[in-house]
Amino acid sequence: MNGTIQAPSIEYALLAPLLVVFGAAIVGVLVEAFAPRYLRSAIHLPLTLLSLAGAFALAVWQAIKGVPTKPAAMGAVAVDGPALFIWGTILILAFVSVLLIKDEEHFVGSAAAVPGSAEEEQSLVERAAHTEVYPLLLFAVGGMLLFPAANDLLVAFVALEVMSLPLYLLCGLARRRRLLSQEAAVKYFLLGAFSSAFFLYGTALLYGYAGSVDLAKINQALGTVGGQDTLLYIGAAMLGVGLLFKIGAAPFQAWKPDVYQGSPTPITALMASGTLVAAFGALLRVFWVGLGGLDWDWRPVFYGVAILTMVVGAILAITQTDIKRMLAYSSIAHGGFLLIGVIATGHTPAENTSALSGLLFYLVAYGFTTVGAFAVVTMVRDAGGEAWHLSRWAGLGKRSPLLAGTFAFFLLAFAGIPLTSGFFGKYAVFQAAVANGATPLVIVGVVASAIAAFFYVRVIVLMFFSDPAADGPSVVLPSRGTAAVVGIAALATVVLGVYPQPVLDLAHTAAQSLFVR
Amino acid sequence: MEPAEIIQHSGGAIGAAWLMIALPLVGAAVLLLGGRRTDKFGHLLGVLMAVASFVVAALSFMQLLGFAPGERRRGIELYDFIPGLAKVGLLVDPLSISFCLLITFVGSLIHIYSIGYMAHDPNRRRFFAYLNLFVAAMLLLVLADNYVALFVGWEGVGLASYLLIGFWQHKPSAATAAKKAFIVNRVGDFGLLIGIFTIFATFHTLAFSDVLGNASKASSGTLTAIGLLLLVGACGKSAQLPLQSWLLDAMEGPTPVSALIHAATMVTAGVYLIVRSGPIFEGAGTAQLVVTIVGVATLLAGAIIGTAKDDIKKALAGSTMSQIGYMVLAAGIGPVGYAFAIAHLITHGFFKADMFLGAGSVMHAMNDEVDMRKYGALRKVMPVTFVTFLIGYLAIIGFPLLSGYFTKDGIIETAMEHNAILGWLAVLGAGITGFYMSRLVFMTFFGAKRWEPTAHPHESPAVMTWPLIILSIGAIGLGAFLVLGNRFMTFLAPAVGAPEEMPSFHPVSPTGLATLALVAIGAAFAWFKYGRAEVPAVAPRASFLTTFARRDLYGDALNEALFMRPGQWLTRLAVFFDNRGVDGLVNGLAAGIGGTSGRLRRVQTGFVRSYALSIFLGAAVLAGAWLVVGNL
Amino acid sequence: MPWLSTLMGVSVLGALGVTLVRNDKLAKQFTLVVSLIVLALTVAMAVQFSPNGDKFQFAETYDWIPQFGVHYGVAVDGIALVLILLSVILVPIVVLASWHDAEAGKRSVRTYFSLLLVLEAMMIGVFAATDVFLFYVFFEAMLIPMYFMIGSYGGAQRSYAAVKFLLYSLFGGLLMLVAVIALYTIAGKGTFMFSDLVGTIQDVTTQKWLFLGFFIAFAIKAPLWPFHTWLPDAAAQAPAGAAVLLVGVLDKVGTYGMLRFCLELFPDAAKFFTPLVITLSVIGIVYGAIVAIGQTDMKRLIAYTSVSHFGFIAMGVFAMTTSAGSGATLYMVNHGFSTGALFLIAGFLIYRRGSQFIADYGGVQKVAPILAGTFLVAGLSSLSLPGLSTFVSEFMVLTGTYQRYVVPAVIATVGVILAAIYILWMYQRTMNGPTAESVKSLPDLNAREKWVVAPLVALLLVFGFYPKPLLDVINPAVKDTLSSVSVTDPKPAVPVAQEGQ
Amino acid sequence: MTTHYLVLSALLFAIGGVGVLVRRNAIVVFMCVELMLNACNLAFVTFARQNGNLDGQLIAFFVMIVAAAEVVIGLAIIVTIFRTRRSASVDDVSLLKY
Repeated sequence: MNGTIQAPSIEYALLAPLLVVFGAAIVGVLVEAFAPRYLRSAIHLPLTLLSLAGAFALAVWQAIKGVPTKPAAMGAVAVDGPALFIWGTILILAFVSVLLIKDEEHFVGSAAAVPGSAEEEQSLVERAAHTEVYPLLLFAVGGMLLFPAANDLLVAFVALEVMSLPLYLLCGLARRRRLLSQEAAVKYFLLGAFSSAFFLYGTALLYGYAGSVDLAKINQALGTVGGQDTLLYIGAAMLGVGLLFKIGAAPFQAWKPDVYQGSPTPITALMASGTLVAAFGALLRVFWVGLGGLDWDWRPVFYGVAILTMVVGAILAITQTDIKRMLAYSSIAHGGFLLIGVIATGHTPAENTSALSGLLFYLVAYGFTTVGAFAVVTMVRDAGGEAWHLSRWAGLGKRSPLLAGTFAFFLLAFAGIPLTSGFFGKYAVFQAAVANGATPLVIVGVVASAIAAFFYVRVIVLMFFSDPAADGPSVVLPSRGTAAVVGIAALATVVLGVYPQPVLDLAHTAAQSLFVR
Repeated sequence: MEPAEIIQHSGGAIGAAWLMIALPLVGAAVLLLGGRRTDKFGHLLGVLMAVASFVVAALSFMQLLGFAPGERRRGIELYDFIPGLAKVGLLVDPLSISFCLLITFVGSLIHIYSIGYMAHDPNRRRFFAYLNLFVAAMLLLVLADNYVALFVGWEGVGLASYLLIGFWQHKPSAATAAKKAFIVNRVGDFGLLIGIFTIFATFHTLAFSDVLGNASKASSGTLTAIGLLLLVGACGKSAQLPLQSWLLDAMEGPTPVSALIHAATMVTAGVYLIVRSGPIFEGAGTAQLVVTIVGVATLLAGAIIGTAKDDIKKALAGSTMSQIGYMVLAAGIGPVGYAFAIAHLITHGFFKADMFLGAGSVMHAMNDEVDMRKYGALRKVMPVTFVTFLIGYLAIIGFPLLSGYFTKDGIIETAMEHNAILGWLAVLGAGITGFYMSRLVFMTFFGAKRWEPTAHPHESPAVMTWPLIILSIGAIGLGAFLVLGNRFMTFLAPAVGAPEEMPSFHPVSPTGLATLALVAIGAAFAWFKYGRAEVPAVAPRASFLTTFARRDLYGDALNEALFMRPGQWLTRLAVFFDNRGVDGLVNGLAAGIGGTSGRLRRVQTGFVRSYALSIFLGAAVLAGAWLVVGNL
Repeated sequence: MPWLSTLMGVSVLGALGVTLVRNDKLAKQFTLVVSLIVLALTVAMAVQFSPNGDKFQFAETYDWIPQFGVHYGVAVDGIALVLILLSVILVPIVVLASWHDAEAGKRSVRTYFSLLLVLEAMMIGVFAATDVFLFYVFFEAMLIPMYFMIGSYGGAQRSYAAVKFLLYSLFGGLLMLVAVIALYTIAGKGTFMFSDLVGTIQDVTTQKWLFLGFFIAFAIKAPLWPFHTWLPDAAAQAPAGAAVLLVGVLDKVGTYGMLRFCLELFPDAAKFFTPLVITLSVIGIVYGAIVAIGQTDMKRLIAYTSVSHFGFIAMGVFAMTTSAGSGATLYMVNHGFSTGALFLIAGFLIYRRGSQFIADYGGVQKVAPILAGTFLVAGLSSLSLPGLSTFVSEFMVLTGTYQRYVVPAVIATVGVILAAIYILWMYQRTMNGPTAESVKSLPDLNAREKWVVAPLVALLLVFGFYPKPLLDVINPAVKDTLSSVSVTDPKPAVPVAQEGQ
Repeated sequence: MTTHYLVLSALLFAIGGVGVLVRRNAIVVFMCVELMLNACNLAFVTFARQNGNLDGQLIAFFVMIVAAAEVVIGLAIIVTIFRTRRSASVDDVSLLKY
């Protein structure tokens, strides 16, 4: 209290990827404000893509230059190996998702217009478009980048909200089936806000326990502060609720199918890939950096959550009749598999590295496949828009074998068949788990995988072994963007399935530096 | 006297003994692969191959005679069949060469006969192919120098038998009979196989020379087990009780087949097996006893069945069973019996083939009618057939100085010395033989015509009668030639051993007289019942005993009740269990998971407040769990 | 020369090539040529194999995923060599046999043949893999082409059958995955190379668990009783050609895996579980045969006979005597030819009449004697008639088993009787008796079909009388395997001095 | 002394939480969430007092800002769906289920 306030030191270079994305988002808002309507789209798309690409380049540059060993921005943001890897992953996935979003068919012309009203008619006539989608998306991506890098709980909370709030809006912007879209937005919003409150309350309790929201300081306090264990445990549990909600782990998974189904498919793709990656990054950081000393306590709890998640995801998925809901449940199940990787983090650096790198690899593999799968979903349409009902997919293999084949390939990757990326993802976390003595969990994992395989296989049966319906959906000629997305995803799934070594190396290197504490 | 050592041999006819097998095999292959193209000359090629095989056999025999008796066991190495288990080679010794001569000689005659018999069959070529296949397999069976190769031949003849019984496979009865023969034989093979496994487990070799030469070193328990298992195999192949049931049905095959396979050669393979494995049986008294009991039981059963059959071939088949029963009985007695067993086997081969072919000739004349009640008075229209058949008949009932008189009575005498009960039962069997064979002859060739209106019997062509004539010559003189002076026993001794003291032949012995008397009574009884009296065209209702005989001693009924019905029931049960039980469990598990899913997804109500509740409760559980775990 | 990689490479390139050909007929011919090239190459390789040389020959090892200790490692010993030969011999035959199969469903012909070649590459890979992980990869990945072949080109119930097949196998495979991971972790060698892993697991309890993980997968794959129910469905619904590869080769991966991995990696556990496995095998032999007798569908019947036969193979593997082991290996090969012939000829028959039900036939022998004759030969090989190669293997298995386990061998021999019943009864019902009205105009085998059947029958006959070439290759490999399990053959009660033993 | 504040905070949080569970009107539900956030704020401030540093008070401001942003988004979404459905009951939005 000497009257002078030290100016905080900010490592701008380290944070450059974040700043680029947020900056572009703000420019986007300005564009919305000042650019004429007909120009907006033309400005937004290159701006968005370039900023994402630029951020990616900066992240790569940072990685090459050397991974910092200290948190940046006065300990608020940790740009370490895993964070950079996750950033890279999120940025690529976001880039790919933007290619999907580019197709304006997905978004409503005027969100304010009541479905079926004259206003809506008019907006269609005017070919109105919510070009705000792009800046919103950039904000969400910025949040996603910040979330796993947040080194204190406050930043994590803010990042969580920055990530989530635009997504709530984006969920409600579907052009078709607007009632469902709006419902998805309401549900996601209410439940998201609800769970954020838990996260925040957990933060408060931990702050009360440790006297700081800085993860490293919390971890230090674990050994030293006595008599307030209840605060600590409940606080950790509340934090867990907030994070597990974002992951969609049972019993916090309920929102996922509804939101995934109702949202515009490109947004679903982004959520299923980017959000999941970010949430896992944050989960790892919070529990591993902040509560690392408490792992004897949280590991058993996560054990139960992981088992429940895998089983619920796998079992509920098999009776789904909607392709997007099915993929949502599949995503829940995969969340469970990924949790195995979290539990597999061990006590020695080597064990940690293998678990962490496995998890990172899994995230990359799963992210690409998911985006690809949802991209395919956008292409299978009938008169009412995308054909979600599985029965409409019957015989697709005969009508457009290439697309159906690619989708089948994605499904096999989800199922974890060898020579697809999904296999190595699963293998990596399973192996880490066995190495750390979590073999029972792995056995549950493989049983769940076997159950899960059923519904992936069922879709293949429908597409290839059933005869097409007479009025079946048609496959639209993909826009260049969508085609590129499917292509990139398929390529990634193949390459990671046949020669995963480079990405594994990368993940390994990233994981080796571990999280900065 | 112990069997002689086996000497490795090469060169000469014996060195080329494999040609015996190869020639008919090639014949079969050419005829089967050549297809319809070989229709024209198929039967000629078949005959040629059989005759060529006989020539090789005869030359080998000559060469063998050139060696001193102690050097008459010649081994020929062929190749390594199953490395580590069995090398294949041939063993040409007095025992096998006797069989070779019988098989190829009778076989050739039957081949020739078949040219005429099958002349009108569109598939005659295929018939000859199968016959050739049979000859090859049978020769392999007897020439093999180890149990594996023997088994290959053993199954080969089974296959040929299957194919030939079912030759007219468009007839369901023929197809069923063929299948039955194969399956019942497989039951026998089951025993034989396990016997072979036991031999291998005991000796780690399957070569006759090693196994039989060392048999005395094995424990008697092992030898008994092996002996009994081999006996099971022999029972299957030789239609001995309790595996006799297939033989009667096997008469569905063309008559030459019945003559060659189901009378002269294949069915005697069991006897060969027992005699060949002599050292094993000699070390196992119990097994020998069982062999003799089986033999006696079968010889009586076969004879009884023969008394009641109206189907000429089935009556002969019963007789075959019975005669093989005699051979088995003799084979069970030991070295004294071996020679008689094989001698009777050879003479039986001639006279029974003679009679079967004669029966075939009759059927050929009578539009393939087999019911003797529709025959009668054929002696005048078919003189050659009648005379040759009569010779065969006299031979089998043991009419003095004909073949059967020497060989069968030899067996009876030996049995009597071995064990009086067995001996008297064998005598009884001979008496019944006298009855049923006479019945057959009287019903067929004597009495009044009971022909179907369409029947126009005539004598068969020369190609069929000449084999009959040749066979009947054998039926007349072969017995005396073999038995008198212990000629055959001496010849066989290097192969199977011989008793210290050669038995001497008594033309007039109490046993012989008793046998003759009983046979005469039987024949006379038959004359009164079937020769002089009118034979009803339809079988009359019969006493319990006759029905018992007509129904093959209820053998089939027994099989049906004991195996077939329970088997069908078991099969149905197993199929049901597999579909509902095993597969039901799998599908049930899947359905269970699906059902769980269907119910569980109802939890996802769609109401945001229920989702919030799950989060709220989840948070509570999480916090609770944490507290519990943390405070542990 | 990297033989094995070349073989797989040619197949894969062929598979790609087929998809590029625009004309269906050309695609078939192309596939046939590719498969024949692979066959020729394999024969060329086999000729250079020296049975008494190194255990694994033609070895190629490259790092694939160093981080996981995974290699691309391929090589063959005698066991693998004969199984690869089996696979590459069957593929051209299946190609020829399936000439019109894919057209029946009006599905893409090129895809079918492309899948066939992909499958061929994987079949070679799975037998050649010397890296446990690589083996697993092929083990699982193989399911996919077969899944599509059954599902897209099969009979009325094809999707049910395909899904059941895939999920059942996948489930087993996943259990094995756990065991594979645990093996790697516990061995702690940082490598998946088979030769480095042999003997690393010393703790018997650990061995038992890992053994179970591997064994259940293999038992499902083989399939052993009671994991067999997917097979009748899959085989009955698959097109005949796919059924041949499924039962003839894919299922052999299970028994091959038992011999190679279960025995060598976990010798103590293998000995511990031997009674269990032998019991399952014997049950399978008798049970499979009995259920086969009760079938009304030809292809299901053949599938159940295979359940019985796989019982023999597994029993031979676990009897752990040279004779039984070699016999089991030989059995795998012979069974491929024998069941292959049965399935294909039954397929020809079904193609003509359009029904799989035995009751719809009768008296075919009269109208199509060659078809009936070859069917009989194939059937006789299934009941192990001496003179056909299956006899040699069955005899060896039983002889070898009897040396150590008398009662199971005796019960298994009952299978010999039952085999006669199911085959001959089926033959009688389809081929014998009065010619059924519906088959009166059935054509006999055409030239193409004869070319399909001829090699199989020839192989059955040649190896029936002269199995030495195969056994000379198999015997040293099996002996080596057994010595690494450290078992020796039981001694005879009566030693007989003789040469050549 | 600060314990009372913490108890109050916990109570408020619980009331907010239960409110979310029992109220049907989307606006009220949302206000309950806000109540929970404010309970957190109270906790933060209390702990700041207890721990003797200012971090907690600072955080409270951040939370308020975030809450304000949340309101903006939330109201927009709720109003949209209200216009469509003429109802603000969260129980009416249940098309997506199972």
